Amino acid sequence: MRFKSTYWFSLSLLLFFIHPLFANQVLSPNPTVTNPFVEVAPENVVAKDLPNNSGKVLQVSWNFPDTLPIMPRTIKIYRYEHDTISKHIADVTPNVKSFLDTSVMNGIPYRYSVQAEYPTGIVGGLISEPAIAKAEWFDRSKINLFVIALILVSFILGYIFYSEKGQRLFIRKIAGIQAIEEAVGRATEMGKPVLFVPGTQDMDNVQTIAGLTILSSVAKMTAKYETKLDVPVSRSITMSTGRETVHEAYLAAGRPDLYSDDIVHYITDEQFGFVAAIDGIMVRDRPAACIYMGAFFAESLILAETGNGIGAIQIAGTAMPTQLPFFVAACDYTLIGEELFAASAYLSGDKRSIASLKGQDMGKAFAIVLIAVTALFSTLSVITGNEFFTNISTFLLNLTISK
Amino acid sequence: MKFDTTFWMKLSQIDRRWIFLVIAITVALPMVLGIDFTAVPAPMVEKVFQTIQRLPAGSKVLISYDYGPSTVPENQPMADALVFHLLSKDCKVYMMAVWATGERQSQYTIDHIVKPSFPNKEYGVDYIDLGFKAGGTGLINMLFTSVKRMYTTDRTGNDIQSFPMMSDIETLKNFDMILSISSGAPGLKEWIQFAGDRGNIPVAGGVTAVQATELFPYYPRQMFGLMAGLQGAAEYESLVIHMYPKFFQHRSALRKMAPQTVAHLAIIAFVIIGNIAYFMTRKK
Amino acid sequence: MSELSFADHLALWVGAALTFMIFSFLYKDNPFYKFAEHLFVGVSAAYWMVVGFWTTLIPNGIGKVFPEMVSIFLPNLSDTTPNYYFLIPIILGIMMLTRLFGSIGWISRWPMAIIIGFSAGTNLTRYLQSDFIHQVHSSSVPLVVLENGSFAWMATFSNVVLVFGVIAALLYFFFSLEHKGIIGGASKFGIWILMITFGAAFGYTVMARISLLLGRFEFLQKWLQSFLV
Amino acid sequence: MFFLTLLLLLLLGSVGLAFFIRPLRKFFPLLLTLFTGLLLVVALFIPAQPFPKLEEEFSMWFDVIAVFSFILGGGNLLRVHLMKIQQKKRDWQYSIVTVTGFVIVLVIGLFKVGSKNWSDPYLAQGTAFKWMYDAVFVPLQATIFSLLAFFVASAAFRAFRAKTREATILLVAAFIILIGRTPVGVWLTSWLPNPLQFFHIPNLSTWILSVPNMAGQRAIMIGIALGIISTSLKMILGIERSWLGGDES
Repeated sequence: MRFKSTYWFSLSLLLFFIHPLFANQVLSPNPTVTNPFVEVAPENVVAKDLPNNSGKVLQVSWNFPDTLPIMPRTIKIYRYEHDTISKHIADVTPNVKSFLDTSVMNGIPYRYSVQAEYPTGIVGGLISEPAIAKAEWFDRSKINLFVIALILVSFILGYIFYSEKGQRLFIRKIAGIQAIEEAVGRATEMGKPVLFVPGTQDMDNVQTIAGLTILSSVAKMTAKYETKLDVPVSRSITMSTGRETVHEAYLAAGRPDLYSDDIVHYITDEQFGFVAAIDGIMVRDRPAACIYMGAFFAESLILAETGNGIGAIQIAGTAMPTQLPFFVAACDYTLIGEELFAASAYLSGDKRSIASLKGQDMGKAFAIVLIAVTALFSTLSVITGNEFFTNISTFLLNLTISK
Repeated sequence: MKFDTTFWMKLSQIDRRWIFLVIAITVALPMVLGIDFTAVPAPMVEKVFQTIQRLPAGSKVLISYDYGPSTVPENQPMADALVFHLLSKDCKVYMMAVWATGERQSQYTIDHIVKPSFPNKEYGVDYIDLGFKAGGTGLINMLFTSVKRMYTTDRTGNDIQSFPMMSDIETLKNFDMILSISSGAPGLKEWIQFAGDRGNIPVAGGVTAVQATELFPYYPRQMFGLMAGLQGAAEYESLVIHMYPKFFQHRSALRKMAPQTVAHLAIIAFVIIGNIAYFMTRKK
Repeated sequence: MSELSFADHLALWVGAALTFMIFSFLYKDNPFYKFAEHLFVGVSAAYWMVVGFWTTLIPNGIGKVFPEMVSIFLPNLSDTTPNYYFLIPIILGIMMLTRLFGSIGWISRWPMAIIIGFSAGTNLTRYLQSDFIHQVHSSSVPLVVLENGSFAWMATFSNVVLVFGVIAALLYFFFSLEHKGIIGGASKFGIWILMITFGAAFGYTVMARISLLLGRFEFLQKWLQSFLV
Repeated sequence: MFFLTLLLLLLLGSVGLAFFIRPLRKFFPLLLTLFTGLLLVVALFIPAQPFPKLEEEFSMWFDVIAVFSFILGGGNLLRVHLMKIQQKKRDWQYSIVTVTGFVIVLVIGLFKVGSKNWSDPYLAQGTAFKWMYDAVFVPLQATIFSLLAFFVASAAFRAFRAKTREATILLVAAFIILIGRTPVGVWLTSWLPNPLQFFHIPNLSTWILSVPNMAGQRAIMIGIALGIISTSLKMILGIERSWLGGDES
């Protein structure tokens, strides 16, 4: 098992480092020619299709000196369709040396001519070779993204499939997650409700979905202990999904009789209206446990401070980096970023979900190796000034984002 | 000794409503009394000021209004102070907006700063408002190759060719400096990435406090200075006032500095008291 | 202040009253807060419904499929060609409403499935691009910085802290490794980095939050001036 | 047009089929999630139309569906409060406020009360809706937001205590930044000689924000990205399916 994953990890790294072999070659820029004559005409008119796009655009480029004895007023661009009709399509300033024609159709050959208009007259007019705009089916400029996606996905899926074969994976304990069960337990002892807020965002935010999967585990606990659960939400679709989730949890816990649609209730889409209402719920119903799991904005601290004021155990989890400090400061436990997504796997105990955490770890290892190797080579390049190291470090940096 | 411990114990668990009361008073009192504070400029703010101070007369500076009404308290004083400073230095000011809401804000600067303080400056010669164009980051990209293709008219619809100060502007590279006052994306960050870095044009600006941490990494190599939040604005105002006392009447961020600072100091005092109380009670 | 109309005056008074009602919550829960809270819930729920109706349903829903139907609201839309693909979200929206009728509520799973798929698909690629790749890229900095040929110790120190900080904090997030030995030490350093992050971000935001209160006090000042001066 | 008809047929046909075959009521939605999810992932790499537009179009679709579901949310809100009034539950009087506010705003907003033309913007000057927005909505929103000024103080008082080593680090970082934002921070260390300028509090606080803070933020963001990638994958593949709800319906 261990051997296999190392092997696999190295293979992925290798694949990643060689992937530019499959990428596009970088084109070298055209040399500029200066002309001694006074009225200089644009030269080397070239039309070409741009790669990695949906077509419908051609690039026309030409050579033209930057400084001239007499500056032309403007550069005129003409287009020939099917070699017959010529159409004046644009005027550009003389210091521009290329033009993107976005008014072309895919699959039709076009020729272009570029002329310089001087106060004394118009010169130029060479007609380019034909070019055809076409849409492509794979964006080769995104090949590095593609390879990284492939590697990360293979890590996660790989472990999920391993787990199907019955491998047990070690996962360390996370205090905040264990605290959830304790908090529900305490609420039960005190005979007080549990308040669960799945963030303030809609279902198009993955954090809301993660929050709801944690809700599913919490609802199973409250069903088992017969504790009152209250889930106010601020989006209608979240309400619908939340109801399905809680309903399923109560069924799974064998207590469908305790379920009611009123557990998950909509308040308002307005961020601060929602907060005002939850503050009201807190001071009036006095829940013993407040659990905030999902995407939060400025409301995080208002909620956490009010919860603190009523003496509730508070557990928060969010992947909003800006709000984490407030939860960390005001709550008893906080799931930081990635831990929010891990929590649902921990709590559900689902073998495949736990396995996916191991895949995420491989992803982090991949990031660490990448950062370390790149940092190492760019350090060597700085110290030695050696071109070899410089090339390697530029190469490594281009692997993640090519300019 | 026993008395001491119980006192500190009580203090460390003080009802937080006392804290609320202190905050309310510290904010309200300086406002009611009209106390004025000066602000000591941070290095990043000072850098903006000094760089502009060194610009020769006639330098061409682009200032982009990339914010809307919700962040006016933080952003507007920055824009106002910058325009005042630039015009005092006899620079040529080109206003524009990447945000649709920015147009109203540049109009505000013209009405409240430029017209009353610089009656001799002529529109189209010393300053111009190009207004908003859609496109966001794409707009910045386009301007990089050709300004006049995007801006054929100014904000009020006059032909761009009719303004003398536009005659030698072809691309963004013709500007000596780009300033962006922003509260989100696209804003200063995009100006750095798509204009400053590409064309080696000095870029700086001001952002809301919340956005500032995102921009620190660009300083000083890609961005020569930054005003962060209301405080940054106040610091810049104090620098401008120091050099040009007549700007005093236009200060708006500085007015808010007294209550802000006092409340801020109160919070610091709370943190210190909390820790003393914690250590006193822990010893027992 | 005499330019204010009656409606403006009323708005000022209502606004001031509501402001005091909310502030009263800081002392304790009370009928005034309850009133303001309940009013806000009702008003804001309706507000967002109205906004959704005029900004989404009319122009992007019905307006896309039957432009002439909404031409009295949006006159410049009348000559656009209909885009019948927007029938799909309208149908899906109606399917969503089957939840109101218990026995066929399962039909709402179709729109839900599309929403979940959309959310998963777009978030996967978006976070891969902007967070994973970009953050890895910008953390890969040289550990030594030379400026004009000489050793820049400050920038070097910063880069060392940055690279090791990112790596250590990432190690903290490992789920499958016990925090023991070298990993334990590194992840401890990682926690410290995270604590600095949280402390710094908290400290930095304090002032921005005070200015919010300042805004409210300025409003109350305006209200006072409207009848005192 | 052919493609649209096909899509509609598939959509409605699958629902129709599920009427008769119960297991399909879960199978089809899972298939639909798989299809939609994969489509949007693949779209990133395909430059040919309509793929690049897909994400934009889908988010417009999402908004349209969300507007329809407002009826569910608003309906639920009304139901809860009307029941409260009917059953004279605790604080039922305030529910009258909620219901009245909701109905009035909905009516003046949907009927554009106070505007001359149907084509005027819904928030046009002079409309009742605009007045409500300025007089009620904005003050309430801004005041609740401003409560943060108080809460930030009380949270700082409680949380920034040197109880453990981690808490001490949090405290020290926060304290330097806090002080660095005030004139106190400037004069406190302004006597430092040039070689020690790094420890001048404004410089130190900028350094903390741009180096260790940045390192922490980056690690958090990388972790979050992995968490989101993995969760999204589990949703697409149907491993995570609690949103589908119970079996019996």
